[in-house]
Amino acid sequence: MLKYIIKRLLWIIPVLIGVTVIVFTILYFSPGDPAYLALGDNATPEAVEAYRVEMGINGTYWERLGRTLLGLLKGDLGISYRSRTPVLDELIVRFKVTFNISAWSIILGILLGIFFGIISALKQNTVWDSLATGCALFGISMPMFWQGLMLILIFSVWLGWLPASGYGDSWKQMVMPVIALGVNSSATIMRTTRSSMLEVMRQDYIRTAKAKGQSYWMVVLRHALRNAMIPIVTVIGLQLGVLLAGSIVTEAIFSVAGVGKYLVDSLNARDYAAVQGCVLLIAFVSAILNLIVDVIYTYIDPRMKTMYESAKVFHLPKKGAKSSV
Amino acid sequence: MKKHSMLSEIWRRFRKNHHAVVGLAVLVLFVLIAVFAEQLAPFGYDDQDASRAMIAPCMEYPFGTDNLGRDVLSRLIYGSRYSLSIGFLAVGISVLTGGFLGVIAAYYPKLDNIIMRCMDLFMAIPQMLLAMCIVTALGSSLFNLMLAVGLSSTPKFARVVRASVLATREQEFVEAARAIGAGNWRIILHHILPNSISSLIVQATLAMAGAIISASALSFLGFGIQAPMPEWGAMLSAGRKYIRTQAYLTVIPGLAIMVVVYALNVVGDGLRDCLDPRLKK
Amino acid sequence: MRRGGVGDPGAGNPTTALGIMGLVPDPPGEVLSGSVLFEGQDLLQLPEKNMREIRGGKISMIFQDPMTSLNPVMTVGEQIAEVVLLHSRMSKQEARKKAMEMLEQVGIPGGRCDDYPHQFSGGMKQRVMIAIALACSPELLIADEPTTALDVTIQAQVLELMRNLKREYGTSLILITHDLGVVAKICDKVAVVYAGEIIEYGTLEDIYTDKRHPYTIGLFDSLPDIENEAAELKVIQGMVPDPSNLPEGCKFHPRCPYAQEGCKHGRVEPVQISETHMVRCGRFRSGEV
Amino acid sequence: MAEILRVEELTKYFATKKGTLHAVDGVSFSVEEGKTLGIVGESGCGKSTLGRVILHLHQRTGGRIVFQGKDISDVTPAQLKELRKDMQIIFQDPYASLNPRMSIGEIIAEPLKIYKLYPSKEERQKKVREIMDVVGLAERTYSLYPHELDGGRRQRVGIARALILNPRLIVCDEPVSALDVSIQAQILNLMMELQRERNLTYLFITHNLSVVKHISDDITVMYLGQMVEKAGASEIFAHQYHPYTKALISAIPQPKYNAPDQQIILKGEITSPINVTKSCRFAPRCIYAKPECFEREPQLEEISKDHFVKCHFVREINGL
Repeated sequence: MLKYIIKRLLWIIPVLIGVTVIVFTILYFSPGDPAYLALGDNATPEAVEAYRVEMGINGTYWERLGRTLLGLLKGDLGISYRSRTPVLDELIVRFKVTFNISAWSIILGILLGIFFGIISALKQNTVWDSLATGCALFGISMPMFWQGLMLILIFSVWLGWLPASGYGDSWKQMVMPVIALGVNSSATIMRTTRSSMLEVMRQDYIRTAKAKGQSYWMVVLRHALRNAMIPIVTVIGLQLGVLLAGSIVTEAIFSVAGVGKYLVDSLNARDYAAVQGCVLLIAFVSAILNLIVDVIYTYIDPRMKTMYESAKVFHLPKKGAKSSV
Repeated sequence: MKKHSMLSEIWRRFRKNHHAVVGLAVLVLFVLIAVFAEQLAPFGYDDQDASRAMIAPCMEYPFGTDNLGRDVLSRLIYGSRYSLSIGFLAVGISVLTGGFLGVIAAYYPKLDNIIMRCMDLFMAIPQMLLAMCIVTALGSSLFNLMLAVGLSSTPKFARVVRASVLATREQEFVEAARAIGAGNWRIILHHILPNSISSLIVQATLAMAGAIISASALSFLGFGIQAPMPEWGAMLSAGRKYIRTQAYLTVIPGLAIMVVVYALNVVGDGLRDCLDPRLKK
Repeated sequence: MRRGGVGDPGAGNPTTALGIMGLVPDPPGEVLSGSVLFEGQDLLQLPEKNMREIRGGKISMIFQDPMTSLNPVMTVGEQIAEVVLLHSRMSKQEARKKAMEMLEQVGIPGGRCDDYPHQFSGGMKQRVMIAIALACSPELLIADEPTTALDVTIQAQVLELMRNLKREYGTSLILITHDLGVVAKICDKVAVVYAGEIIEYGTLEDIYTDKRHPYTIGLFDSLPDIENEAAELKVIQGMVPDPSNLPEGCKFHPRCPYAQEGCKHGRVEPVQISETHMVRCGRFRSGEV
Repeated sequence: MAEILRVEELTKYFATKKGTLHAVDGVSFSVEEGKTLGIVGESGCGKSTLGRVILHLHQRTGGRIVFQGKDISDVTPAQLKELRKDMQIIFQDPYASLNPRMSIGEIIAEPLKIYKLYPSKEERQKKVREIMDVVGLAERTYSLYPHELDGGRRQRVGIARALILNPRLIVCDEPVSALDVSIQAQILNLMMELQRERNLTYLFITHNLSVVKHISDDITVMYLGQMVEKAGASEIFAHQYHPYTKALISAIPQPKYNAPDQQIILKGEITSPINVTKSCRFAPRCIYAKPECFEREPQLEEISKDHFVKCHFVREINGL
């Protein structure tokens, strides 16, 4: 198992290099010259060149790519063109904010999603089920940014209960961003929980458990839920990535100084070192989270453990690699 | 006649799901609105008139007017063209690129590893981020927005198609086809695709909902379609400044997005239920 | 007492077993009428709570597909111990010890107690199911096609095991199967079921040497015989009827070579042709045969 | 009578995570035209793989396949396509082996389309209807879809698809094991009738010994990828020499009252032939096993006329 985790951790390195190359290439061919953007259109060629050297954006595509990758290996994400400070320092401050909000959101999402998912599955085809599935459908159909604005409209503009923006002064500022992010995830998690529970409750081993004389709720909790968790955990893992991306929008709406907002501002200012840093950070965090999810998997599903221990690291375990025999 | 009976069977099952039928009707309605926008809209989408700025919804302007005096209803009607075409074409792009890569990966083991590892790399970047970077690189325009949203979900489709083709390929009827001498392309076109297409259709419908949301989110953040184009996300973004006084400017475009996305989701769910081979008896 | 229920799949016998256990999925199914008497008690009238005490304790079940009947995320030890804990006052340690004992009983080393179902082969899984079923020394064991999914040599092992344990534990057995060979090996009495009805019932000897119902006769004749050579197998014409659309009158008349006008209408009552042998066929009522 | 198929030392290995799986390991036999060879064994013995290797649905690892006097071990794709006209297969699962998106008519007509045999649609349809009549499928099923038929009818469709090209050899991979008892007999009768009328050769793969006895002329018993015994059908049921065959035949529950109970209960489980060593593969489960059995692999030996057994101690065990 430890071997598997180490392999997976090592696999993150090529992923990050690959992500860097992709993002670097996309940004390299973007219109707009950061030097002129920073110094104004009238800057002298000498000043521009000096700026470029300072920021490390002089030279050909390959030179710059090489420099970026070397920096990455040393843990250096470059210097922000705007603030002229190391990107990493900027990111660390902001990541704490984003992490905080995302963590609360996913907790909210998991609690709501699993609870209502189970209720809905066990009370299939009742009013409760229709109500819960209906709400979940609305949840996944609402654009996150609109949902955020509606929260502002209701809770700050009309009711005046919560502040519409900012972060860090009061817990009240966290409520709406967390709800905006969390409700969306909970809808997805709820739908997965429901279908997974329904599927599991049909299985033969549930019948076996009932035939043992086990009570209904014990059958649900001991036998059904743990099996149903397998796809739910997958979805939660995917939701973590969605959440990080969703923070871009929520942070923009609620003016939270997190990674998402930093990214949007950097993109608008053509501050590519900062953009690259953000993308890398998010990719890195997603990779770590995915690894954690996969490890949790083995605790839920013993079959996975056997598979991980024998499987090659590049095999995606969730897809259930089918042998050709 | 034979294909017909298959479709009618699917339709018969689909029809039983009232939600899905309503969703389909809503979608058809929006498509009609988009097609006949010129005939339906009472005003042009960029008819500015300072004298009638910021009128709250009333008889003459059912959805009110914005800060430049443009009729919100008319803008919504024209805006449906953007949302629907982005949804449709972006998913078209991802289905074609992802589908092609997925089939190739599933059928040619040598390329499988390379293709899927590349897809993994792209999957490591959240879709929204990737789309933002692509739009930045290409510059914001309707087509680039579609391209960005479409390409950013290519890896997802490549995976779906590959998995579905691999699963279908293991089935005995494919072996049966090989035993009667069918070639690779005949097997792909006649046996594998028709049997994996249903999951692809479902995925595509749901992805369309996702694409519309992503595109409007990009516009909302200023990476998508720019003023004065009446894209719903952009309208929302513009109306946001007035949320304290003219809330309808944010509520209404958001509602429009939600209704379309809801309809797509319901139809997608309905399709999945009626195309699910496990339900076939 | 051992009873075998024989019939084509879809003939209704597994549902009967689930009905006894009160495990008929509801919806779509519901037991409409009738009674199940077990030790003088009508199980269908029993409240769910008491029924739970009987399930797994006094009556237990073995299912057809050992691959899917065990919970994949629990160790087999836990799964055996669960039923023990439910129906006795044992502590967790004692239950675990009992689980290991039961594994040894069915021929699996007790040390494999902490393994998960996917680490066992099909035959071994069915042994684990038997261990679960017998852990509380039930009075009645219902086995639904317990060996159908197994290979012949493994089937022989499992049947042998069931026969020995049954003797040891003094358990009655209801065996549901389509395999007339398995019935002959293990049962004392046989009920042949067609389209939800028992159409012939008697001792093993009655059914195997003196079969009377045309369906029973057809069933035996359609089997390829290992000892005698026959150019062509006899067949029962037609198909197994759709349970939601059963024919009127005798359920078998559309496929019966002896069907007459009278078979097409009305209910066919069972006829006792000897002390132990019952047949549900119109020809016996009219005294034709 | 002419020999139609000969297989020499055929092997098929699969690479798996745990090691090399010897699915088929050195199998040799020959079949005469118009006869049926039954291949019997339990799950994992390689019997299905053997059939598929002969049809080139799996690439063989080693050995030779001779069909109608020609070595077909290595063929070009074009030759293979021609070959498949003469060699067909009927599958076990009539639910999985028919494309659910094609109508019965289309499924049966597909081989004709692939070989462009009847270019006009009318002729093709006529041919399909003819063959449907032969296998006892009603006219009205032509435009139905597989899920609208029951198991027995679907298997008839599978047979029709295999027959339409007029093959000489048909590999029947457990064609009746997924069917109800009363339907089984109908399909077996049909297959035997077709064999008589068209002088077909069957390779009948099954785990069901009573079925195989009924239909076969010769029987081969396989265990973990190897042949352990081979003889005429009635001969093998009268005298089994290999301990595995003995156990296998004795394990069939007889549907008879007071059938003599002389079952041999084997110990242990069926394993899979991964990373095999030079030994008798049956030794771990064999009641007669001696140290030598674990050290040396026995050879197939002719014990009496046309009766082959792969066992070191066959004479001692059987008192020959």
